[in-house]
Amino acid sequence: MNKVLLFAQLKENAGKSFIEINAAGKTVGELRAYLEKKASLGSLDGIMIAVNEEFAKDEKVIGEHDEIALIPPVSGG
Amino acid sequence: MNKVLLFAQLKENAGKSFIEINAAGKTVGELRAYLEKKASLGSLDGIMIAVNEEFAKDEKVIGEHDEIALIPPVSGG
Amino acid sequence: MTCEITREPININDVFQKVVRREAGAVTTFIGTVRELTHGRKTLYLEYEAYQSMALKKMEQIVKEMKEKWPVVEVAMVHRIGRLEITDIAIAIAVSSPHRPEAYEANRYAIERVKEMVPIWKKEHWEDGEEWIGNQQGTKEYATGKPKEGDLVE
Amino acid sequence: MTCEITREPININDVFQKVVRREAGAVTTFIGTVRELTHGRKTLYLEYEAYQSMALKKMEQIVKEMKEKWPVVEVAMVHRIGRLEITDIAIAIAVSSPHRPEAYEANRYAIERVKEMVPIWKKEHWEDGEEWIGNQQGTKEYATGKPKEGDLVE
Repeated sequence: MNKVLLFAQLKENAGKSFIEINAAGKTVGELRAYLEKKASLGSLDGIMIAVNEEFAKDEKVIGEHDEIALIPPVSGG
Repeated sequence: MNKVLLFAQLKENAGKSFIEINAAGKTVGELRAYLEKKASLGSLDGIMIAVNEEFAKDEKVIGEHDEIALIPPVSGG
Repeated sequence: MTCEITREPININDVFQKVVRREAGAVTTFIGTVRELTHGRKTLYLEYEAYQSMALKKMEQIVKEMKEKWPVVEVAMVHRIGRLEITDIAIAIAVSSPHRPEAYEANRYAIERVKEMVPIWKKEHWEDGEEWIGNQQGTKEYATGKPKEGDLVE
Repeated sequence: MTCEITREPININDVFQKVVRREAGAVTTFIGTVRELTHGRKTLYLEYEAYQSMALKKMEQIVKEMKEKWPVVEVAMVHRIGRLEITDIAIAIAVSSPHRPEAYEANRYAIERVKEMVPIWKKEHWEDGEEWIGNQQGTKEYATGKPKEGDLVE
Protein backbone atom coordinates (compact mmCIF):
# COMPACT_ATOMS: atom_id res chain seq x y z
CA MET A 1 0.00 0.00 0.00
CA ASN A 2 1.03 3.59 -0.58
CA LYS A 3 0.18 6.60 1.49
CA VAL A 4 -0.94 9.58 -0.58
CA LEU A 5 -0.53 12.73 1.51
CA LEU A 6 -2.95 15.60 1.04
CA PHE A 7 -2.39 19.26 1.87
CA ALA A 8 -4.15 22.61 1.85
CA GLN A 9 -7.39 22.68 -0.19
CA LEU A 10 -7.09 19.00 -1.14
CA LYS A 11 -6.88 18.00 2.49
CA GLU A 12 -9.91 20.11 3.31
CA ASN A 13 -11.87 18.72 0.37
CA ALA A 14 -11.07 15.15 1.35
CA GLY A 15 -11.57 15.78 5.06
CA LYS A 16 -8.39 13.81 5.80
CA SER A 17 -4.64 14.27 5.55
CA PHE A 18 -3.92 11.14 3.51
CA ILE A 19 -5.53 8.32 1.61
CA GLU A 20 -4.12 4.84 1.08
CA ILE A 21 -4.08 3.07 -2.23
CA ASN A 22 -2.00 0.40 -3.90
CA ALA A 23 -0.03 2.36 -6.48
CA ALA A 24 3.04 0.13 -6.82
CA GLY A 25 3.86 -0.48 -10.49
CA LYS A 26 1.78 2.46 -11.68
CA THR A 27 3.48 5.47 -13.21
CA VAL A 28 2.87 8.86 -11.68
CA GLY A 29 0.78 9.75 -14.74
CA GLU A 30 -1.35 6.65 -14.31
CA LEU A 31 -1.77 7.40 -10.62
CA ARG A 32 -2.93 10.90 -11.45
CA ALA A 33 -5.57 9.61 -13.88
CA TYR A 34 -6.66 6.99 -11.35
CA LEU A 35 -7.01 9.53 -8.55
CA GLU A 36 -8.99 11.91 -10.73
CA LYS A 37 -11.46 9.16 -11.58
CA LYS A 38 -11.72 7.37 -8.25
CA ALA A 39 -10.65 9.57 -5.36
CA SER A 40 -13.22 12.35 -5.73
CA LEU A 41 -10.59 15.00 -5.07
CA GLY A 42 -11.72 16.98 -8.09
CA SER A 43 -9.41 17.94 -10.95
CA LEU A 44 -5.70 17.52 -10.27
CA ASP A 45 -4.77 20.08 -12.93
CA GLY A 46 -1.75 22.01 -11.75
CA ILE A 47 -1.20 19.66 -8.81
CA MET A 48 2.31 18.22 -8.71
CA ILE A 49 2.95 14.73 -7.47
CA ALA A 50 5.89 14.05 -5.19
CA VAL A 51 7.34 10.59 -4.65
CA ASN A 52 9.44 10.15 -1.53
CA GLU A 53 9.69 13.92 -1.06
CA GLU A 54 10.84 14.67 -4.60
CA PHE A 55 8.74 16.17 -7.38
CA ALA A 56 8.15 13.40 -9.93
CA LYS A 57 7.54 13.35 -13.65
CA ASP A 58 4.61 11.45 -15.15
CA GLU A 59 6.92 8.65 -16.35
CA LYS A 60 8.25 7.74 -12.92
CA VAL A 61 7.20 4.27 -11.76
CA ILE A 62 5.98 4.07 -8.18
CA GLY A 63 7.53 1.50 -5.83
CA GLU A 64 5.88 -0.59 -3.16
CA HIS A 65 6.36 1.61 -0.10
CA ASP A 66 6.91 4.93 -1.81
CA GLU A 67 5.35 7.89 -0.04
CA ILE A 68 3.22 9.88 -2.46
CA ALA A 69 2.10 13.47 -1.92
CA LEU A 70 -0.18 15.72 -3.92
CA ILE A 71 1.40 19.17 -4.05
CA PRO A 72 -0.81 22.12 -4.97
CA PRO A 73 1.00 25.23 -6.21
CA VAL A 74 2.98 26.37 -3.21
CA SER A 75 2.45 29.70 -1.47
CA GLY A 76 5.04 29.85 1.29
CA GLY A 77 7.50 32.65 1.93
CA MET B 1 36.37 83.71 11.22
CA ASN B 2 35.58 80.29 9.82
CA LYS B 3 36.09 76.95 11.45
CA VAL B 4 37.67 74.37 9.17
CA LEU B 5 36.89 70.91 10.56
CA LEU B 6 39.40 68.12 10.11
CA PHE B 7 38.77 64.38 10.16
CA ALA B 8 40.56 61.07 9.90
CA GLN B 9 44.13 61.30 8.60
CA LEU B 10 43.97 65.08 8.25
CA LYS B 11 43.01 65.44 11.89
CA GLU B 12 45.86 63.17 12.92
CA ASN B 13 48.34 65.02 10.72
CA ALA B 14 47.29 68.38 12.12
CA GLY B 15 47.04 67.12 15.70
CA LYS B 16 43.74 68.96 16.11
CA SER B 17 40.13 68.61 15.03
CA PHE B 18 39.79 72.07 13.46
CA ILE B 19 41.69 75.15 12.45
CA GLU B 20 40.35 78.68 12.24
CA ILE B 21 40.93 81.02 9.34
CA ASN B 22 39.16 83.95 7.76
CA ALA B 23 37.80 82.49 4.54
CA ALA B 24 34.83 84.81 3.97
CA GLY B 25 34.73 86.05 0.38
CA LYS B 26 37.11 83.35 -0.85
CA THR B 27 35.79 80.67 -3.18
CA VAL B 28 36.16 77.05 -2.17
CA GLY B 29 38.84 76.66 -4.84
CA GLU B 30 40.79 79.61 -3.44
CA LEU B 31 40.46 78.23 0.05
CA ARG B 32 41.82 74.89 -1.11
CA ALA B 33 44.87 76.54 -2.69
CA TYR B 34 45.37 78.67 0.40
CA LEU B 35 45.20 75.67 2.75
CA GLU B 36 47.61 73.66 0.62
CA LYS B 37 50.16 76.48 0.80
CA LYS B 38 49.72 77.66 4.36
CA ALA B 39 48.13 75.04 6.55
CA SER B 40 50.76 72.32 6.22
CA LEU B 41 48.11 69.63 5.87
CA GLY B 42 49.88 68.19 2.86
CA SER B 43 48.20 67.77 -0.54
CA LEU B 44 44.44 68.12 -0.57
CA ASP B 45 44.11 66.09 -3.76
CA GLY B 46 40.96 64.04 -3.56
CA ILE B 47 39.78 65.86 -0.46
CA MET B 48 36.29 67.31 -0.82
CA ILE B 49 35.35 70.54 0.86
CA ALA B 50 31.99 70.88 2.58
CA VAL B 51 30.38 74.20 3.42
CA ASN B 52 27.66 74.12 6.06
CA GLU B 53 27.41 70.34 5.81
CA GLU B 54 27.04 70.23 2.03
CA PHE B 55 29.68 69.19 -0.48
CA ALA B 56 30.72 72.35 -2.34
CA LYS B 57 32.07 73.04 -5.80
CA ASP B 58 35.21 75.11 -6.31
CA GLU B 59 33.13 78.11 -7.45
CA LYS B 60 31.12 78.44 -4.26
CA VAL B 61 31.84 81.64 -2.32
CA ILE B 62 32.30 81.21 1.41
CA GLY B 63 30.25 83.35 3.79
CA GLU B 64 31.28 84.90 7.06
CA HIS B 65 30.23 82.22 9.54
CA ASP B 66 30.12 79.26 7.20
CA GLU B 67 31.35 76.02 8.70
CA ILE B 68 33.96 74.46 6.47
CA ALA B 69 35.02 70.81 6.59
CA LEU B 70 37.70 68.90 4.74
CA ILE B 71 36.25 65.56 3.70
CA PRO B 72 38.66 62.78 2.75
CA PRO B 73 37.21 59.96 0.64
CA VAL B 74 34.68 58.37 2.95
CA SER B 75 34.91 54.78 4.14
CA GLY B 76 31.82 54.18 6.26
CA GLY B 77 29.35 51.35 5.89
CA MET C 1 20.76 23.86 11.83
CA THR C 2 20.73 25.85 8.59
CA CYS C 3 17.06 25.38 7.74
CA GLU C 4 14.17 25.22 10.11
CA ILE C 5 10.38 25.09 10.22
CA THR C 6 8.84 26.30 13.43
CA ARG C 7 5.50 27.08 15.05
CA GLU C 8 7.11 29.71 17.31
CA PRO C 9 7.65 33.41 16.55
CA ILE C 10 10.82 33.97 14.51
CA ASN C 11 13.58 35.96 16.16
CA ILE C 12 15.59 37.64 13.43
CA ASN C 13 18.59 38.16 15.66
CA ASP C 14 18.86 34.38 16.09
CA VAL C 15 18.77 33.88 12.33
CA PHE C 16 21.36 36.62 11.86
CA GLN C 17 23.67 35.10 14.49
CA LYS C 18 23.75 31.80 12.61
CA VAL C 19 25.56 33.34 9.65
CA VAL C 20 27.84 35.87 11.39
CA ARG C 21 31.52 34.93 11.10
CA ARG C 22 34.94 36.52 11.03
CA GLU C 23 35.26 36.21 7.24
CA ALA C 24 31.95 37.99 6.58
CA GLY C 25 31.66 41.72 6.04
CA ALA C 26 28.11 41.70 4.72
CA VAL C 27 24.92 40.06 5.91
CA THR C 28 21.59 40.48 4.15
CA THR C 29 18.31 39.30 5.57
CA PHE C 30 14.95 38.92 3.93
CA ILE C 31 12.01 38.94 6.31
CA GLY C 32 8.59 38.13 4.98
CA THR C 33 5.83 39.59 7.16
CA VAL C 34 2.07 39.11 7.01
CA ARG C 35 0.65 42.00 5.03
CA GLU C 36 -2.83 43.30 5.75
CA LEU C 37 -3.86 44.14 2.19
CA THR C 38 -3.44 41.94 -0.88
CA HIS C 39 -5.10 43.10 -4.11
CA GLY C 40 -7.17 45.49 -2.02
CA ARG C 41 -8.62 42.76 0.19
CA LYS C 42 -8.13 42.92 3.96
CA THR C 43 -6.53 39.89 5.56
CA LEU C 44 -7.46 39.12 9.18
CA TYR C 45 -4.82 36.44 9.69
CA LEU C 46 -3.06 33.64 7.84
CA GLU C 47 -2.52 29.96 8.37
CA TYR C 48 0.56 28.24 6.99
CA GLU C 49 0.77 24.49 6.48
CA ALA C 50 3.84 22.52 5.37
CA TYR C 51 4.69 19.11 4.07
CA GLN C 52 7.35 19.41 6.70
CA SER C 53 9.90 16.72 5.83
CA MET C 54 9.87 17.60 2.14
CA ALA C 55 9.86 21.34 2.83
CA LEU C 56 13.00 21.01 4.93
CA LYS C 57 14.62 18.87 2.25
CA LYS C 58 13.80 21.48 -0.40
CA MET C 59 15.07 24.33 1.79
CA GLU C 60 18.35 22.43 2.25
CA GLN C 61 18.48 21.92 -1.51
CA ILE C 62 18.13 25.67 -2.05
CA VAL C 63 21.04 26.28 0.34
CA LYS C 64 23.09 23.76 -1.61
CA GLU C 65 22.24 25.50 -4.88
CA MET C 66 23.24 28.83 -3.35
CA LYS C 67 26.62 27.49 -2.25
CA GLU C 68 27.24 26.14 -5.72
CA LYS C 69 26.47 29.51 -7.28
CA TRP C 70 28.12 31.63 -4.57
CA PRO C 71 30.67 29.45 -2.74
CA VAL C 72 31.50 32.24 -0.28
CA VAL C 73 28.06 32.50 1.32
CA GLU C 74 26.65 31.08 4.52
CA VAL C 75 22.88 30.76 4.81
CA ALA C 76 20.22 30.36 7.47
CA MET C 77 16.54 30.05 6.70
CA VAL C 78 13.49 29.61 8.91
CA HIS C 79 9.80 29.40 7.97
CA ARG C 80 7.01 29.64 10.49
CA ILE C 81 3.79 27.64 10.16
CA GLY C 82 0.47 27.72 11.99
CA ARG C 83 -1.62 30.82 12.61
CA LEU C 84 0.10 34.16 11.93
CA GLU C 85 -1.25 37.63 12.62
CA ILE C 86 -0.66 40.80 10.58
CA THR C 87 3.04 41.90 10.79
CA ASP C 88 4.15 38.47 12.12
CA ILE C 89 7.25 37.06 10.46
CA ALA C 90 6.51 34.13 8.13
CA ILE C 91 10.03 33.63 6.83
CA ALA C 92 13.52 34.91 7.53
CA ILE C 93 16.52 34.27 5.31
CA ALA C 94 20.00 35.43 6.31
CA VAL C 95 23.01 35.30 4.00
CA SER C 96 26.54 36.29 4.97
CA SER C 97 29.40 36.87 2.58
CA PRO C 98 32.81 38.55 2.61
CA HIS C 99 31.42 41.26 0.28
CA ARG C 100 27.95 42.59 -0.32
CA PRO C 101 27.05 41.78 -3.95
CA GLU C 102 26.90 38.04 -3.27
CA ALA C 103 24.95 38.60 -0.06
CA TYR C 104 22.22 40.48 -1.94
CA GLU C 105 22.12 38.20 -4.99
CA ALA C 106 22.09 34.94 -3.08
CA ASN C 107 19.42 36.21 -0.69
CA ARG C 108 17.12 37.19 -3.53
CA TYR C 109 17.71 33.83 -5.18
CA ALA C 110 16.74 32.05 -1.98
CA ILE C 111 13.34 33.67 -1.55
CA GLU C 112 12.46 33.23 -5.23
CA ARG C 113 13.26 29.51 -4.99
CA VAL C 114 11.32 29.14 -1.76
CA LYS C 115 8.25 30.62 -3.40
CA GLU C 116 8.74 28.34 -6.38
CA MET C 117 9.19 24.91 -4.88
CA VAL C 118 9.08 24.56 -1.11
CA PRO C 119 5.85 22.70 -0.21
CA ILE C 120 4.32 25.24 2.16
CA TRP C 121 0.88 26.72 1.70
CA LYS C 122 -0.95 29.67 3.15
CA LYS C 123 -4.62 30.13 3.76
CA GLU C 124 -5.85 33.69 3.87
CA HIS C 125 -8.66 34.51 6.23
CA TRP C 126 -10.73 37.58 5.32
CA GLU C 127 -13.81 39.07 6.95
CA ASP C 128 -15.96 37.46 4.27
CA GLY C 129 -14.23 34.17 3.62
CA GLU C 130 -11.07 32.15 3.45
CA GLU C 131 -8.99 30.52 0.75
CA TRP C 132 -5.88 28.45 0.26
CA ILE C 133 -3.64 30.62 -1.90
CA GLY C 134 -2.14 28.91 -4.91
CA ASN C 135 -4.95 26.35 -4.74
CA GLN C 136 -6.38 24.29 -7.55
CA GLN C 137 -8.98 26.90 -8.48
CA GLY C 138 -6.10 28.99 -9.77
CA THR C 139 -4.94 32.26 -8.31
CA LYS C 140 -2.37 34.90 -9.10
CA GLU C 141 0.27 32.85 -7.28
CA TYR C 142 -0.59 29.85 -9.40
CA ALA C 143 1.94 30.47 -12.16
CA THR C 144 4.94 30.88 -9.89
CA GLY C 145 4.15 28.37 -7.15
CA LYS C 146 5.38 25.55 -9.34
CA PRO C 147 8.76 23.83 -9.48
CA LYS C 148 10.81 24.05 -12.66
CA GLU C 149 11.33 21.24 -15.13
CA GLY C 150 14.77 20.54 -13.65
CA ASP C 151 13.31 20.01 -10.20
CA LEU C 152 11.43 16.90 -11.29
CA VAL C 153 12.69 13.34 -11.08
CA GLU C 154 11.64 10.69 -13.55
CA MET D 1 14.18 58.48 14.21
CA THR D 2 14.90 57.13 10.78
CA CYS D 3 18.68 57.66 10.79
CA GLU D 4 21.02 57.34 13.70
CA ILE D 5 24.69 57.40 14.59
CA THR D 6 25.57 55.61 17.79
CA ARG D 7 28.51 54.52 19.90
CA GLU D 8 26.53 51.57 21.29
CA PRO D 9 26.23 48.06 19.80
CA ILE D 10 23.56 47.91 17.09
CA ASN D 11 20.56 45.70 17.77
CA ILE D 12 19.19 44.58 14.43
CA ASN D 13 15.81 43.72 15.87
CA ASP D 14 15.37 47.38 16.90
CA VAL D 15 16.22 48.52 13.38
CA PHE D 16 13.84 45.96 11.92
CA GLN D 17 11.01 47.03 14.24
CA LYS D 18 11.26 50.61 12.98
CA VAL D 19 10.11 49.64 9.49
CA VAL D 20 7.58 46.90 10.26
CA ARG D 21 4.04 47.94 9.40
CA ARG D 22 0.72 46.45 8.36
CA GLU D 23 1.16 47.41 4.71
CA ALA D 24 4.58 45.73 4.41
CA GLY D 25 5.05 42.14 3.31
CA ALA D 26 8.79 42.32 2.77
CA VAL D 27 11.64 43.68 4.86
CA THR D 28 15.26 43.50 3.77
CA THR D 29 18.15 44.35 6.00
CA PHE D 30 21.77 44.96 5.19
CA ILE D 31 24.16 44.46 8.06
CA GLY D 32 27.78 45.44 7.63
CA THR D 33 30.04 43.58 10.03
CA VAL D 34 33.74 44.01 10.76
CA ARG D 35 35.62 41.48 8.62
CA GLU D 36 38.88 40.02 9.81
CA LEU D 37 40.65 39.80 6.45
CA THR D 38 40.83 42.50 3.80
CA HIS D 39 43.11 41.89 0.82
CA GLY D 40 44.79 39.13 2.85
CA ARG D 41 45.68 41.42 5.74
CA LYS D 42 44.44 40.62 9.24
CA THR D 43 42.48 43.34 10.97
CA LEU D 44 42.64 43.47 14.79
CA TYR D 45 39.90 46.07 15.21
CA LEU D 46 38.49 49.17 13.55
CA GLU D 47 37.79 52.72 14.59
CA TYR D 48 35.02 54.70 12.94
CA GLU D 49 34.84 58.48 13.06
CA ALA D 50 32.02 60.66 11.72
CA TYR D 51 31.38 64.28 10.88
CA GLN D 52 28.26 63.57 12.80
CA SER D 53 25.89 66.40 11.93
CA MET D 54 26.68 66.18 8.23
CA ALA D 55 26.63 62.38 8.24
CA LEU D 56 23.11 62.38 9.67
CA LYS D 57 22.04 64.98 7.15
CA LYS D 58 23.43 62.87 4.31
CA MET D 59 21.80 59.71 5.65
CA GLU D 60 18.46 61.55 5.76
CA GLN D 61 19.09 62.72 2.22
CA ILE D 62 19.61 59.12 1.10
CA VAL D 63 16.29 58.15 2.69
CA LYS D 64 14.63 61.01 0.83
CA GLU D 65 16.17 59.84 -2.44
CA MET D 66 14.94 56.31 -1.76
CA LYS D 67 11.38 57.50 -1.16
CA GLU D 68 11.48 59.45 -4.37
CA LYS D 69 12.62 56.40 -6.31
CA TRP D 70 10.49 53.86 -4.41
CA PRO D 71 7.56 55.73 -2.80
CA VAL D 72 6.31 52.56 -1.10
CA VAL D 73 9.36 51.96 1.11
CA GLU D 74 10.06 52.78 4.73
CA VAL D 75 13.68 52.98 5.83
CA ALA D 76 15.74 52.87 9.02
CA MET D 77 19.50 53.23 9.08
CA VAL D 78 22.01 53.22 11.91
CA HIS D 79 25.80 53.54 11.80
CA ARG D 80 28.02 52.80 14.75
CA ILE D 81 31.20 54.79 15.44
CA GLY D 82 34.08 54.34 17.86
CA ARG D 83 36.05 51.14 18.33
CA LEU D 84 34.58 48.00 16.75
CA GLU D 85 35.82 44.44 17.09
CA ILE D 86 35.72 41.68 14.46
CA THR D 87 32.08 40.63 13.72
CA ASP D 88 30.67 43.78 15.37
CA ILE D 89 27.95 45.50 13.38
CA ALA D 90 29.08 48.79 11.79
CA ILE D 91 25.88 49.58 9.91
CA ALA D 92 22.36 48.26 9.64
CA ILE D 93 19.87 49.33 7.00
CA ALA D 94 16.28 48.08 7.05
CA VAL D 95 13.81 48.65 4.24
CA SER D 96 10.18 47.58 4.28
CA SER D 97 7.88 47.49 1.29
CA PRO D 98 4.57 45.88 0.32
CA HIS D 99 6.44 43.62 -2.13
CA ARG D 100 9.99 42.33 -2.22
CA PRO D 101 11.59 43.75 -5.39
CA GLU D 102 11.53 47.31 -4.04
CA ALA D 103 12.80 46.16 -0.65
CA TYR D 104 15.89 44.59 -2.24
CA GLU D 105 16.56 47.36 -4.75
CA ALA D 106 16.14 50.24 -2.33
CA ASN D 107 18.30 48.52 0.28
CA ARG D 108 21.14 48.01 -2.15
CA TYR D 109 20.84 51.62 -3.27
CA ALA D 110 21.09 52.79 0.33
CA ILE D 111 24.37 51.06 1.15
CA GLU D 112 25.97 52.13 -2.15
CA ARG D 113 25.06 55.74 -1.43
CA VAL D 114 26.30 55.52 2.16
CA LYS D 115 29.67 54.29 0.93
CA GLU D 116 29.76 57.07 -1.62
CA MET D 117 28.92 60.19 0.33
CA VAL D 118 28.27 59.88 4.04
CA PRO D 119 31.20 61.50 5.90
CA ILE D 120 32.26 58.56 8.04
CA TRP D 121 35.77 57.12 8.04
CA LYS D 122 37.31 53.94 9.30
CA LYS D 123 40.78 53.33 10.56
CA GLU D 124 42.03 49.78 10.29
CA HIS D 125 44.34 48.50 13.00
CA TRP D 126 46.59 45.60 12.00
CA GLU D 127 49.28 43.79 13.92
CA ASP D 128 51.91 45.81 12.05
CA GLY D 129 50.28 49.19 11.68
CA GLU D 130 47.17 51.26 11.21
CA GLU D 131 45.67 53.37 8.47
CA TRP D 132 42.67 55.56 7.72
CA ILE D 133 40.97 53.82 4.81
CA GLY D 134 40.07 56.03 1.89
CA ASN D 135 42.79 58.40 3.02
CA GLN D 136 44.74 60.88 0.93
CA GLN D 137 47.51 58.39 0.10
CA GLY D 138 44.99 56.60 -2.07
CA THR D 139 43.60 53.15 -1.49
CA LYS D 140 41.27 50.77 -3.23
CA GLU D 141 38.32 52.55 -1.63
CA TYR D 142 39.52 55.87 -2.98
CA ALA D 143 37.59 55.81 -6.24
CA THR D 144 34.20 55.07 -4.68
CA GLY D 145 34.39 57.09 -1.47
CA LYS D 146 33.56 60.27 -3.32
CA PRO D 147 30.26 62.03 -3.85
CA LYS D 148 28.90 62.38 -7.36
CA GLU D 149 28.85 65.59 -9.36
CA GLY D 150 25.16 66.07 -8.54
CA ASP D 151 25.88 65.96 -4.82
CA LEU D 152 27.87 69.19 -4.95
CA VAL D 153 26.51 72.67 -4.39
CA GLU D 154 27.95 75.67 -6.13
